[in-house]
Amino acid sequence: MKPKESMPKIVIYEQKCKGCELCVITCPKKNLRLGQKINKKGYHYIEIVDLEKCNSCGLCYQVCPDVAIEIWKDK
Amino acid sequence: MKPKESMPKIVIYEQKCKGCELCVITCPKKNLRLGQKINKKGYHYIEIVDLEKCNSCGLCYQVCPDVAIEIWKDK
Amino acid sequence: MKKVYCKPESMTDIEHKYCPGCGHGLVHRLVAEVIDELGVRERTIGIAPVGCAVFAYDYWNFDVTEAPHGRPPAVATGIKRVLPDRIVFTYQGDGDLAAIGMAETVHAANRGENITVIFINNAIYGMTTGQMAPTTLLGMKTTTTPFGRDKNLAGYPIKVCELLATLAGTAYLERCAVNNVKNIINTKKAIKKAFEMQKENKGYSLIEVLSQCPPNWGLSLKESLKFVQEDMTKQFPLGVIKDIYA
Amino acid sequence: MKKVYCKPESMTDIEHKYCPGCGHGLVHRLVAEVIDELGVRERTIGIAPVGCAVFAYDYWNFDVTEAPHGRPPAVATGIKRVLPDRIVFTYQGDGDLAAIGMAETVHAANRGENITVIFINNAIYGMTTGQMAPTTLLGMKTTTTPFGRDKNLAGYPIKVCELLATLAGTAYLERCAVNNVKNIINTKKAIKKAFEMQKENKGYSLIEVLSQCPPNWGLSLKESLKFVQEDMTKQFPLGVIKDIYA
Amino acid sequence: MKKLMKGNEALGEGAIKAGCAAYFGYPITPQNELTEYMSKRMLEEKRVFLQSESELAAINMVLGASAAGVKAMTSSSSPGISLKQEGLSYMAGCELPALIVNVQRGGPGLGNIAGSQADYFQATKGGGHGDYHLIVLAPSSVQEMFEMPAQAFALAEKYRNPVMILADGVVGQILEPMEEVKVDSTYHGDRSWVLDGCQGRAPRKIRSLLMEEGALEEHNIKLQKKYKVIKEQEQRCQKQNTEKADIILVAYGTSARVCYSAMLAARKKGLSVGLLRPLTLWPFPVKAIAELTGTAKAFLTVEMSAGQMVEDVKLAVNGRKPVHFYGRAGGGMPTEEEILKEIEKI
Amino acid sequence: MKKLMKGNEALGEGAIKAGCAAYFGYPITPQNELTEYMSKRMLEEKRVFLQSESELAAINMVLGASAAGVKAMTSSSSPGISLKQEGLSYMAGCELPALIVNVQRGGPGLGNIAGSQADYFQATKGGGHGDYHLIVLAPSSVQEMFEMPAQAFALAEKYRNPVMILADGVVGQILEPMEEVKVDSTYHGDRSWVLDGCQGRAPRKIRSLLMEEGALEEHNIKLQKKYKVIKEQEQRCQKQNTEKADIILVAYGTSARVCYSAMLAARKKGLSVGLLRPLTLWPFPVKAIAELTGTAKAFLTVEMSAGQMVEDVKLAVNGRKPVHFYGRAGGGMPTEEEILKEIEKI
Amino acid sequence: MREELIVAGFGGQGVMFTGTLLAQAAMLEGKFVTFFPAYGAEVRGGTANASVIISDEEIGSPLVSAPDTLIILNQPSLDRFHRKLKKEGQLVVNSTLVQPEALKNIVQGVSQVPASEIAEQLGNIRVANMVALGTYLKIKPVVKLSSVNEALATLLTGKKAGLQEINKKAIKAGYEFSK
Amino acid sequence: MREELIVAGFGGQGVMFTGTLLAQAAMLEGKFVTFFPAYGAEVRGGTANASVIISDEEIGSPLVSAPDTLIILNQPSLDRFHRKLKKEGQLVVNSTLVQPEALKNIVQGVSQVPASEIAEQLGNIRVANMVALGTYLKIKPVVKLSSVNEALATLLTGKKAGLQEINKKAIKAGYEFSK
Ligand SMILES: Cc1ncc(C[n+]2csc(CCOP(=O)(O)OP(=O)(O)O)c2C)c(N)n1
Ligand SMILES: Cc1ncc(C[n+]2csc(CCOP(=O)(O)OP(=O)(O)O)c2C)c(N)n1
Ligand code: SF4
Ligand code: SF4
Ligand code: SF4
Ligand code: SF4
Ligand code: SF4
Ligand code: SF4
Ligand SMILES: [Mg+2]
Ligand SMILES: [Mg+2]
Repeated sequence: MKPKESMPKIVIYEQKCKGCELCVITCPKKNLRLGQKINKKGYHYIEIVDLEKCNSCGLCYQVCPDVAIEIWKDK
Repeated sequence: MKPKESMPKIVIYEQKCKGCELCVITCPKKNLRLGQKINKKGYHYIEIVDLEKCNSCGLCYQVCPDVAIEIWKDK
Repeated sequence: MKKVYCKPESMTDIEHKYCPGCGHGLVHRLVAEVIDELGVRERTIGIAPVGCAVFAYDYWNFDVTEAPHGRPPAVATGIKRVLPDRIVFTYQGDGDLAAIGMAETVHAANRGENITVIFINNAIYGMTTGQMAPTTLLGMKTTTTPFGRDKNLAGYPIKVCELLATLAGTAYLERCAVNNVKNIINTKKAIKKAFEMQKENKGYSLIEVLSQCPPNWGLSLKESLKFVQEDMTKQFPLGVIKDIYA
Repeated sequence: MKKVYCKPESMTDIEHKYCPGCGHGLVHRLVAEVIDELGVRERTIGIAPVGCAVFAYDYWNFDVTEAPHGRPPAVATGIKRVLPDRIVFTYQGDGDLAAIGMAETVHAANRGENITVIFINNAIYGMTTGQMAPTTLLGMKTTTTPFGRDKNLAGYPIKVCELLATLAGTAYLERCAVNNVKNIINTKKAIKKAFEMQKENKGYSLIEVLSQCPPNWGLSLKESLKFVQEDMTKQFPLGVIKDIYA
Repeated sequence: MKKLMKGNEALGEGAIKAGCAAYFGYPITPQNELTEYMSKRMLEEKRVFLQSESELAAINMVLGASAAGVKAMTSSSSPGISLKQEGLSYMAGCELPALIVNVQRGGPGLGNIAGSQADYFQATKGGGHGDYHLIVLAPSSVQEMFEMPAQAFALAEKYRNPVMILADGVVGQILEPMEEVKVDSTYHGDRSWVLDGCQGRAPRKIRSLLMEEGALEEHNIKLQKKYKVIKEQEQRCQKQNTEKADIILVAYGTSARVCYSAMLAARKKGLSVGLLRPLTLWPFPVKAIAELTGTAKAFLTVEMSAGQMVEDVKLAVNGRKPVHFYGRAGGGMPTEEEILKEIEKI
Repeated sequence: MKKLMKGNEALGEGAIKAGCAAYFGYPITPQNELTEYMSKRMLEEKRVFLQSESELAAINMVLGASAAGVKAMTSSSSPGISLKQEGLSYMAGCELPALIVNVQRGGPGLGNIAGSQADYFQATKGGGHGDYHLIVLAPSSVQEMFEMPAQAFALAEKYRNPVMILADGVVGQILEPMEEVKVDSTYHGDRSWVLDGCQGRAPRKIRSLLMEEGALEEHNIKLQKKYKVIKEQEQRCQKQNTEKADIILVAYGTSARVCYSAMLAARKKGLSVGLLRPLTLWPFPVKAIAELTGTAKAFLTVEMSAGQMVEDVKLAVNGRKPVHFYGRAGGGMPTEEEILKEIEKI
Repeated sequence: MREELIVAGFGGQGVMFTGTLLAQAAMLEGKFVTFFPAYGAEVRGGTANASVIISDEEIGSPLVSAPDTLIILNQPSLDRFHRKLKKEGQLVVNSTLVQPEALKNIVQGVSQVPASEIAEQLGNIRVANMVALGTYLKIKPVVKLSSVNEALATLLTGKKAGLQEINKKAIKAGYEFSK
Repeated sequence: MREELIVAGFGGQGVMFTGTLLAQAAMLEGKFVTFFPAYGAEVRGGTANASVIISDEEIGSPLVSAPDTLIILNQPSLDRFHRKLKKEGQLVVNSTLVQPEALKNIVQGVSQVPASEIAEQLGNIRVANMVALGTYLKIKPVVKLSSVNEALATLLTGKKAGLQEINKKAIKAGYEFSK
């Protein structure tokens, strides 16, 4: 999943996510939620609500125990 | 060794004494000293200098690591 | 575009076997970030415990050895003494560090071994599925305290940092938590400081991390975070317990 | 005429194998006197260590068991838990209690076992003829620190009472010495208080006794007494370290 | 009435019914259910349960409780049992009765948590130091997990010797129907050595240190005499179809269960196969095996190990007949088919 | 030039000359002189000496130092060696080379401090858990105490396996003239597993936990293959007058010295007696013994124990000739006269 | 009669309970039975599985290496176990959590039941295991439904007694689904 | 030539040094020799003793059970060891610390030397052991006096070098006492 250019971006590694929702609780923009789909491990994984709204603050990354999130930012 | 009646008395168990001189250092009357004779264990053991002078204070008993001293007193 | 937050180089791509929300994964990442930031990945040797973190060698991208249950401090001592210029750290759970490994913990600390100890206090035996740990709170139900931990039968939760603070060999002891962003960021700072101190030959440091174990606490993750915040920190107050350079 | 000071009933007639002036003999007698005075000889069970005092069972006139090196606290726990109305105590050297037995010491203390621990700190391994103990002072020469104890290699002398004071399970901790009459009398008081507390179910107590070991210190007895007075008490200050009932 | 029970829990209940007064243990898979079961049931019974800080502490708590004269036990799995070796040597030296349970897992080192039989040497030859023996019992079903603690305590007390139940992860984890038969809970043997305070008697001491010249040797001679009596009187095994069988399978515990199936399958194929299952691993059923060297043409020892008990089988057979071995180490388990193949090879 | 040296100290000097870079140990009689010697000499040599808090700590420090790629060692005596069993099983599982010295004393339990050979089973069969082996060497003179550490390190590194020198209190305490011959101090074998930081290479891990299905079994198969190679290539023993001798004495260490005298005395009396002294206890010199079953009429195993090695002798002889035993346990030592009497009985 | 089966799924899907229930029911019918969990206690994540053997004769090894039946509750379990199934063996899959393509190459008797879906409809997704069990028992009546219900009463007591009904319903639903 | 001897006395009387010195001297003469201390390290008090064997041939067991010679420095050692002496064996006793009556029943070759007394006269009671050694070497010249002196130079070095002289003197005194 290659993020679009010049926009605050977040990459979610679906197979690593365990749906613990720590990021969901933490996102200051309330911009993450648990999705409907299940990954190979059997977990519902998270998805971003509105990519535009994400400001790349990285708090979701900070709290993710499974390094399932990557944050990109304009240079 | 049966102590004489109605006198402050001290009994020294020669075979138990190791001649460490803790009692010698401690006696407030300076009334104990290391003797010439050697016991079965190979130690010079202590002897009383002057039985009369002993006041049965028991300090020698208190410091003896080998329970080699017994103190008697008038009732 | 540039990656600002991503898997540190000191982590592999292997997926953690931890439960959702488990603090182990978090602390693994923090350690890896610190090692990256200090640029010591290629001279770091980690010691994994016996506990849920036993597979840590799969997750970290540097040399790691196993140690028998409770013996990481001794193994670390063996390594550090023969390779004093390497960065050596142990990563241990509360059972490993404070129960079976108490003697090795106290003595490595007292010798002032120039190592870093990362101590995950989750108040439970995670790996063996939920028995009492030395740090289990009073009244807490575990699979071996079915009626709640009773101080008359099982004693008190041990405050490891406070215990080790009495030893002349310890340089830096801090207690942190990973139940929210603020605490996570703090934990990282503490870990970084500990590794920096080792780099500078400043002696023994231990970072205690209060860490959630939802399945074995019988709580949801949210309840667990709250449990850390409200109950655990009451028994185990956060903060620097000792810093001889402060 | 009446015997006012004599071998207590709790001692046998067997001659000690200790060196002249050794503190072990003194403390043996004090323990015996206390047990006599409390009238508990017939319900006392002692645990002898591995150390110079390993033959303590020969010298005491009540039930005594051996324990593997360092494990008296565990053995005491086993006995006390099944016979809670007996008086159970361990008698341990610094190697036994603070080196190999550190984990058992800390955990019995933390559980608040209702036992009494008599801890002979002579800063040396007496029985094995003079190796470094956890309590050996810095700079002290022993057979395994031929150049003097170096904190960088062998760490610091451990203050056991201070370490255990941090544990919620400990009730009474006092450090004494047997290098002169005054200290001997004080030691007896402390031992008596500890046993009384056990009788009253008041929990864990430990009496640390600084004790001379002339041959392994390479000093005369007189020099040894002075060494206790001047050097040891500096590192290990005498007095009550903790008393939750005070 | 039958009850579905897990091996580990059946052992716990069996120990309780046998009068176990004190349990000390430290968690380790695959025996955790036993520690956990005791943590609840012993308190319900107002007996002593204590989760110790380590296996070292546990065995020495058992030493203390046993010295105080009660039925005491501990349990662990392989690495934890290794840590108990010093304590076991002391207990054997001090002649203290107690029950030690090893629910073996795969080794060496941390290994895995599958069932295994690779601690046979440790259990039977003495993993600790010095000339001593544990009495070693080997259960192969949940029913035996329930019944063996009573046997173990009885033997321990009769001979003043620690007894080990050498189970494995499979028999510890399995659930099977079992019957709560009545078991013996009396204290066997004399108690003239128990430390419980010297009221009305001379003080006693328990020790294994014997420094006087010749004293330790004398003590060892005494111990060896005891071991000889045990060897003569307590060899136990179960024999199935061994009379006149050409091939005798020798296996204990879980591998004996697989051998049982393999034996039935072989006999269906017309092969003359019997099964000898040692119930006591020490004393090893030497007599029963020696007897069979007359009629049997060969022996096949099957173990969940790289080959340990096979040495005892060879010593018992003493070259009179070939002794074969089939085993799988590291938590592997021989299958019926593999054993059948080995039988056919002979 | 010859030098009068104590066995324990000769071993220390031998280890230093063999390149030992780190020593970790805890005091215990009768090996204290070794720890004490190292506390001085290792510092003089600017190498690592550490008095550990316990034997458990010592063996795990050795594990660490060995993982870091240096020649590391520890020493203890019987009870202390029992405490190292878990660590030894881990080291064997992780395939870590190191030298472990056991200067055996009388057991079981605290026993006494006389020389003994009652830890043979523990050393050779595996006192720890799981299917593993230590390589075990048995010195019988001060000269060998000096030379064996180099051999031990070489074997340890070649096979990536812990090696034990199984000495006893007598050979540890004796003073004898010895020669400081030159010994090998190079590091043998590959080092592709050493943990010293992953600079310029992929990270490495050292572990014995193998949870993936079949992984531990595979690892065990690999270990067993290694053990097979060792068994084939490293059996060592010394034979004296064994060709055509009617009676073969089998003994190691100190008891072999007594047997040597007894053999001479017997031969003076016209008895046809030879002596086979195993230098490796594991691998046991099975081949050499098996070969002698052709010419010998009987074997007599002599041990300072209640009979342990005799089992291996029996397994090697496999019933072809009678195997007798004479031993004294608990620190007792067979005398020349006693052995002579046993020889004459045969 | 001899039936060897493996139940497998995610931890939390009630694999162990399914096996135990079956074993309990078999015992109530006086059969020989063994239940053996793959106790992955020291590993988080992955799949849970258990072996059950029901027989009229004494049972040797309790491990099932070539099952007569596989009850599969999720995709990874299918991947892991389907090759072990005996020829002519029976496969019961929770089709809600298994991709249809995964079943393509499996020619043996496959019985698909959308167990999670049905369970959800019944109001508790956690009884998907019982739905699958019901389906299995219809195809292979190794024990009677009444015994299973009786077993439920033994296993679900105290606080859990309230769950008996939903479990029974789920078993019935699975049973009836398979026609 | 083969000589087996035991030296025994209180701890502190230099028993170990005596044995080691003899062993060192024997080695210097190219003989086979073993020295074996009864290392009572873990017991305080009691007596110390050591076995020395000197031989022209390889030595098997280093333990001496029936000594050719006993060098006895105090009473308890005499009580403990005298019965072990070989028939025709040689006994050298420090008569200062042994009661004469104790020697009455010993019919074998007894050589009494007031070793402690002589040592005290020489100015150091601690060299009584050397006096006894001198006496022994006169009776049984198992090694040359010159070798013993050479051995002394090897063993007493550094801070202890100053003690060589008094030791030599003591040996000589003992040697000359025995005429
Ligand atoms: C000698 C030994 N004893 C016991 C065990 C079993 N065991 C494995 S991990 C563990 C405790 C784990 O608890 P903790 O250290 O708190 O780590 P967590 O899993 O909670 O992170 C135990 C007792 C073992 N592997 N080895
Ligand atoms: C497991 C074990 N390790 C080591 C020893 C050897 N050992 C006997 S006593 C002792 C230490 C004695 O020192 P301490 O406990 O201080 O007692 P002290 O003799 O000074 O009174 C040691 C290391 C042993 N017997 N067992
Ligand atoms: S980067 Fe910040 S805003 Fe964007 S999803 Fe993560 S927490 Fe929310
Ligand atoms: S914190 Fe990580 S694992 Fe948890 S839900 Fe968010 S992305 Fe998934
Ligand atoms: S009782 Fe007092 S006065 Fe008498 S000898 Fe003893 S110390 Fe001296
Ligand atoms: S204190 Fe006791 S042992 Fe010491 S000299 Fe006095 S009486 Fe003798
Ligand atoms: S059991 Fe607890 S510690 Fe272990 S992985 Fe799960 S949450 Fe983490
Ligand atoms: S060595 Fe020290 S502790 Fe031991 S008896 Fe002698 S003086 Fe006492
Ligand atoms: Mg934990
Ligand atoms: Mg000490």
